[in-house]
Amino acid sequence: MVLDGLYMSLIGLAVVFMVLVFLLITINLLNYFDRKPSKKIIEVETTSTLNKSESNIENVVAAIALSLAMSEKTPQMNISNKNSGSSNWLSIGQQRLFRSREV
Amino acid sequence: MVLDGLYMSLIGLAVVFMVLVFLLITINLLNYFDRKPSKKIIEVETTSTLNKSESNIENVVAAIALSLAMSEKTPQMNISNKNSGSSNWLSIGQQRLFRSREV
Amino acid sequence: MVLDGLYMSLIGLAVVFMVLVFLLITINLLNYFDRKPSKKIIEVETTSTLNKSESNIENVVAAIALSLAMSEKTPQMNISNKNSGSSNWLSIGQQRLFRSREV
Amino acid sequence: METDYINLIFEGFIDIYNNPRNAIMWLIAGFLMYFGIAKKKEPLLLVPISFGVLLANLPLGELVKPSSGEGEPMGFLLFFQENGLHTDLLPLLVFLGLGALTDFSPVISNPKTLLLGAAAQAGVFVALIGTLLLNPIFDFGLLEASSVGIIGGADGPTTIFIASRMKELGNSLGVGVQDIVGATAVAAYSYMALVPLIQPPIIKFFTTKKERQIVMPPPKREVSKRAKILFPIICTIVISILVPKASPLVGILMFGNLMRECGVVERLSSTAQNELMNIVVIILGLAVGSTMPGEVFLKFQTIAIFVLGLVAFITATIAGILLAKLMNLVSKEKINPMIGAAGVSAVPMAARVVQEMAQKEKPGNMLLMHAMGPNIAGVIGTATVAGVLLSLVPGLIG
Amino acid sequence: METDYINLIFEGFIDIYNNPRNAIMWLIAGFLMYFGIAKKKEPLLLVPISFGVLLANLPLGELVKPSSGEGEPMGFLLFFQENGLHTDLLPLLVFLGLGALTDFSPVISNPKTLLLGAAAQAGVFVALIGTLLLNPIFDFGLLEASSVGIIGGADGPTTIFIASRMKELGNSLGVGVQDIVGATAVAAYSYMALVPLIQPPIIKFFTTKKERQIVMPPPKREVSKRAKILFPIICTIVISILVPKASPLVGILMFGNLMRECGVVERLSSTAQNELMNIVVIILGLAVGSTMPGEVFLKFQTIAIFVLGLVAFITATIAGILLAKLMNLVSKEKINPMIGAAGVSAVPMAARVVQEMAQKEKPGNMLLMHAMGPNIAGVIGTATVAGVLLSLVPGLIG
Amino acid sequence: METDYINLIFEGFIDIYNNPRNAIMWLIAGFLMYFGIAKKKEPLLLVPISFGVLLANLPLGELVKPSSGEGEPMGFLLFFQENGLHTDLLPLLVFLGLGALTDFSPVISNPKTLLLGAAAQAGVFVALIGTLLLNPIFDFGLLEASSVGIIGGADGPTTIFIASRMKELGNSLGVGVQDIVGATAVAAYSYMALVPLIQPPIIKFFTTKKERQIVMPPPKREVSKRAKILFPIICTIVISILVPKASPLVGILMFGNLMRECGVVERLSSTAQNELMNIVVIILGLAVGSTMPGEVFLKFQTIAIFVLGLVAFITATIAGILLAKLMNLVSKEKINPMIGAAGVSAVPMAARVVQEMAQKEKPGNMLLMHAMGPNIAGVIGTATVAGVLLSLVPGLIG
Ligand code: NA
Ligand code: NA
Ligand code: NA
Repeated sequence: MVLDGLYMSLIGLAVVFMVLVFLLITINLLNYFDRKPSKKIIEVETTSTLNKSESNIENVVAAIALSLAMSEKTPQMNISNKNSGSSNWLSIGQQRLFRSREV
Repeated sequence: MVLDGLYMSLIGLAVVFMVLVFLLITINLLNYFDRKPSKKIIEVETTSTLNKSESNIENVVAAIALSLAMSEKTPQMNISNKNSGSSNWLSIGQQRLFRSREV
Repeated sequence: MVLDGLYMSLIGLAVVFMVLVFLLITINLLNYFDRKPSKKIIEVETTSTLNKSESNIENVVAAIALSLAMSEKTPQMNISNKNSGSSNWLSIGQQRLFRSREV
Repeated sequence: METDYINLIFEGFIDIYNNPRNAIMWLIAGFLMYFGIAKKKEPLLLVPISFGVLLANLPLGELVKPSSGEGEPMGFLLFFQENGLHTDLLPLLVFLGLGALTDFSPVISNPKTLLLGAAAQAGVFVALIGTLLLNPIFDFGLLEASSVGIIGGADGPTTIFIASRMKELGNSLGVGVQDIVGATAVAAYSYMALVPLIQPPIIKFFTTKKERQIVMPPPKREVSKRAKILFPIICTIVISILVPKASPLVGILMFGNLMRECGVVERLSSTAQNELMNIVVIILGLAVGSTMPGEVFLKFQTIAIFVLGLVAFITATIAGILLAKLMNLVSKEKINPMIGAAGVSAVPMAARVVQEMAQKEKPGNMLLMHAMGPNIAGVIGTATVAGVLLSLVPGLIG
Repeated sequence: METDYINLIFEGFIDIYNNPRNAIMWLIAGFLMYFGIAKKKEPLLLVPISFGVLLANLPLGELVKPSSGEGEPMGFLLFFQENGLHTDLLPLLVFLGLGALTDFSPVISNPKTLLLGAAAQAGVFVALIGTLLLNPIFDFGLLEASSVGIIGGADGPTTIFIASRMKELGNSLGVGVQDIVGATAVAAYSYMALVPLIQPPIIKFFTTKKERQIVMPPPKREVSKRAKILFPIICTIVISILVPKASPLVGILMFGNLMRECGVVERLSSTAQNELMNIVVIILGLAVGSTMPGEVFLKFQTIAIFVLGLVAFITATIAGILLAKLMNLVSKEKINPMIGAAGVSAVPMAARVVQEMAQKEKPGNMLLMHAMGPNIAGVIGTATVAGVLLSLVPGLIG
Repeated sequence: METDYINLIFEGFIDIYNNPRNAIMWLIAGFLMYFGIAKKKEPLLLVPISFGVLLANLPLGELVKPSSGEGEPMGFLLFFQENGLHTDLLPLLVFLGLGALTDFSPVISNPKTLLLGAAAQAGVFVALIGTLLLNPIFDFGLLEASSVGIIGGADGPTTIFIASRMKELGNSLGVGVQDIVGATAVAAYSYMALVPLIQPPIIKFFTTKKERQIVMPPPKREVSKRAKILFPIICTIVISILVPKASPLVGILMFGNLMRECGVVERLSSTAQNELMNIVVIILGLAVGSTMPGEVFLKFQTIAIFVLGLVAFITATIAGILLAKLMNLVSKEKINPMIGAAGVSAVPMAARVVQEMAQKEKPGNMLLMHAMGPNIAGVIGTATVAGVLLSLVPGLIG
């Protein structure tokens, strides 16, 4: 049984090193490609700069006005921050907030 | 089987319209009686004085500014109301606060 | 069956009183030893400086006023302490914060 | 086939026609909602319970029906009955949150008040005996009597816990037992909400004006953090040795309290008090409400349960007051006998009632913290009584 | 023995070699992640779903395999499939949160819009019939057709609810049924996210510029708190009488809404909207994603489902618009027919689309609140349709 | 009958008399509480675990006893053992939260540190072999050895996960296996808490002062959001291909991390880190604690487990340091060998220890972020080792 343990230990350590070396290589590749960023996913970064471009629409002020005035006193303000992203269902409650964004 | 589908569709749409027409009638009744409010549940409304100005659509822009300003700073204000109502058990922890209210 | 009930009631009340009398004695012992505090757990007390005034039962009214005022404004102060204690695992995410504390 | 479609449209109406009691239950659900929402009485429990009543009485009872063989799982609310109530999970998780919400220092700083919490348990046993006396009329046995009696404990989760256990016990032993979980729970929460109406006249009747004006000075000494930490541990051990069957209720309550007081697991304590509590209360309320389909609730027995529950509350109040007066006879440090009434539990309502009466009788007499002692002791007392019932009843009906 | 060790190192590669479809699913998972994360489309559901897809397709499928006899419990995700999806728990708990998040006042203040929400259900049935027509090619029966049709309801949890039920129904009756829970859910959420691309051209095609410029004045009267409280109760009762099988969906949705509106259980409502919702969404997303191992998802049928789902969305949009135009023929109070398109649900995306188009056609024309009416009515309509399907299908396939 | 009543009052005392080991466990529970509360060591786990120990050892064991036939459900804590521990649910949900709490950028910006995390796994295997060597004395087999070895991973949930699996494996195969889930978990958490005492002398012994003064410059480049998003996905796939049995642990950990990093599901990530985590930790702690009734825990084997666990921690530390020194021999970019010690995991305690020692040796040498690399890599390494154990052990004992 101790022999089993020795075998296991040998194989186990070998596998762990193999896995982490593979991971090391993959991360290095990842970092390598990350330094010359492709155009593909770059928008992830640009869009996530506080969602600046989110509100692309003229005349938003009036719309927000209407909606906010009606809703802001209700106790669900925190939802406005919690619902990052643009989920339909989960933002159902924000219907009045009408945060203008590129829908 | 396609025939089954046609039957189902016919009946299905009919039932959906029937249900929503019923609901329409009920809501109209509800609204009708709501305009001449009985004394019975009136206190519900009076207790919710905070929400009174909720839909005062004049002066909206100012309202937004105010509310936004407030909401951004204290996004979790609603928690303060968490213990609304007068439950015995759940307010047990507040025993020291002894908020004097109509027991 | 009513006899069963009477028996149960007699025994039941007796047991309840016995239990609570035992508890009374234990608490009195606890309080007795608490008045001459050993050095052992004293550090617990010093760390909880925030709660110091908590049970200063003189001046209760003032205390209530104060605590109410504070509790209404910042009802979630406790969240800031959410990571109290020094758990490895659960504070893993704070690694960058590196709050220098006595490790 | 066309009959199917006609059935489809009318099956709801036919079901109502066949089970008119279900429609009556809608009115009862509506009344409970009104009580909870417009009157703001125990809304956190009564709103979910009342909606659970409504859902359990909708045509065909989709939300409470057992799994059909045809790929339909059991009803949403039945699922929570079976996996939340019958397993004791939900009441015990509420106890966890209550422990984390409760400050036991009034008991620790003035342990004498424990006795007042014990006295109030007389209400449980008076109602228990009363229920047994009504056996010839309502066919109540020891199981039902225990469930009804515990209403006098004025403690919602304990009532639900005991009533569920008694029902299960009867079912498993093949002893006939009525399903009164919902009725006892609603009675308990209703009377807890009505404590400000029920107690003052009783208190006035059993005390003199002079007694009600007795001033109690603030406790001499504050409770140390160490005592607060040791209390839940000691309490768990002492009660569990004397009444082992009480250990789930007491142990979980005290674990919640330890999390609160130990000061190093603030995030666990906060979750137990808030999010976990809220989730459990929503589900528990719906599940309890759903135990009341019309044919179960609309019986003369239910009226008897409500009457007996009121008797239990009244007796508990009286017992607490009388013991307080008795203690005044033997002790030189006088206590205001009104605080005995707070021993019924109904935390913190009963203590507030006492405080307000004290203020009226003698402005400036702060009894709140003194009344919290028996008030919280009543919770411990009722959990102990629950353990006693669980110990004795199986042997007596077996 | 040494073979064992070699096996250990290569079993993953061998499994991929034997099941190359699983590796293709990684790409699909990656695409869904890109759609959810980089494009921010329905991220709250698509991120968990896509990772669930990935986890279900890892070599040996550890997370979705049944309990071996050898002390291994069932896979983590299979556990949630069996105890969360098949029991309906997760979709219904999402409905609870949605009810607490939804403000029904647009419907209450302008109940006529309910009809537009009904019209949009035509999409469900068109897709249902379309699916049946494709039976010879794809072997779709009534069970699959119902699941595909409900995509047109544009309502994620209802789609998951119905697709699960239909699968269970087929399995329990021994009727052959394809496992399309994952495909329909992904189709529903994808098209909901794509509503801003799908609807505008259809709206333009079926309306004249003049119609699109119709101005609708703000509603005359605000909705009282009382009406908001009574609405969920009445809605539950009315729909449950007419379509009892819809009562779980409607009842739980409306209970959530009552908690929101009643104003006395704020802490329960907040937890239902936030923490409970989040927990449920994480688990639901993973569980739904994990129903899509490669051999289940990578079929021609899946393409057909996506095509039919798109047909359903388009037809629903058209039906809403056409009914709005019809109503304009008979009513003197003109409505902007664009708001009919919002009847597909996809709350609140579809209503926003209408608002933006209205702003472009005639700046200052605020249609948002008017569009929210059919938008929310579409949710109620789809829940009703779900009830109808649950009532009729078992009889037809039995 | 009267005997019954006497029994009632004395059954607790009698039970203690018959099972005195239970009362000894109260002292152990008290010691763990003291360690957690007064000493603030790992309180989030040790407070629930210690109270679980107490509850499991109360007279008659109400909270851990199986369902009697008489309407009593199974004990509250046994319920969570069976439905939370044996199903792997609780440890995996903790992993979900940990993933959402962990920032992997130290590993991404300096992937070389992964090797140090691998080296520290030597501790696992040294303890494993050590346990097997003690077989003649303590009757430990391969199952126990795996559970004991994994303590060296310095990772609580992984330890609980593996120990549960090994116990179940033995039970299902009819191989004798000791119940050491509780002992290994307590050992793991205890030593994690004691890392600041255990590691410094070892580090000093195996490094020269000059080595400890090696300055490491801050990483040259910050990690992009894209890399942080891709890392958990890639990591899941790579590890799952190579060690499929590790996929539950790694997959769920990385899903939590994806939620954290993707930036579009903030509300899900927050709930996974906080409320869900807290709920799971409360229940997991109680459940783990309750696996330790006196007759299970109070054995000589338990002492051996604690000794072997300490050996594992020490060996892991040494292995990390030695590999770091070896890397310095072959690489021109020197690393401070102290950061090798952080490879044991015990996140972030071990990294902090290194930082503090570095500050003492050479004020201004900021090693924290460098030490976080091996620290987090150790988590990945231990999860991989867990997968290896799950792959090999069944074949070897079958
Ligand atoms: Na009580
Ligand atoms: Na819809
Ligand atoms: Na490790």
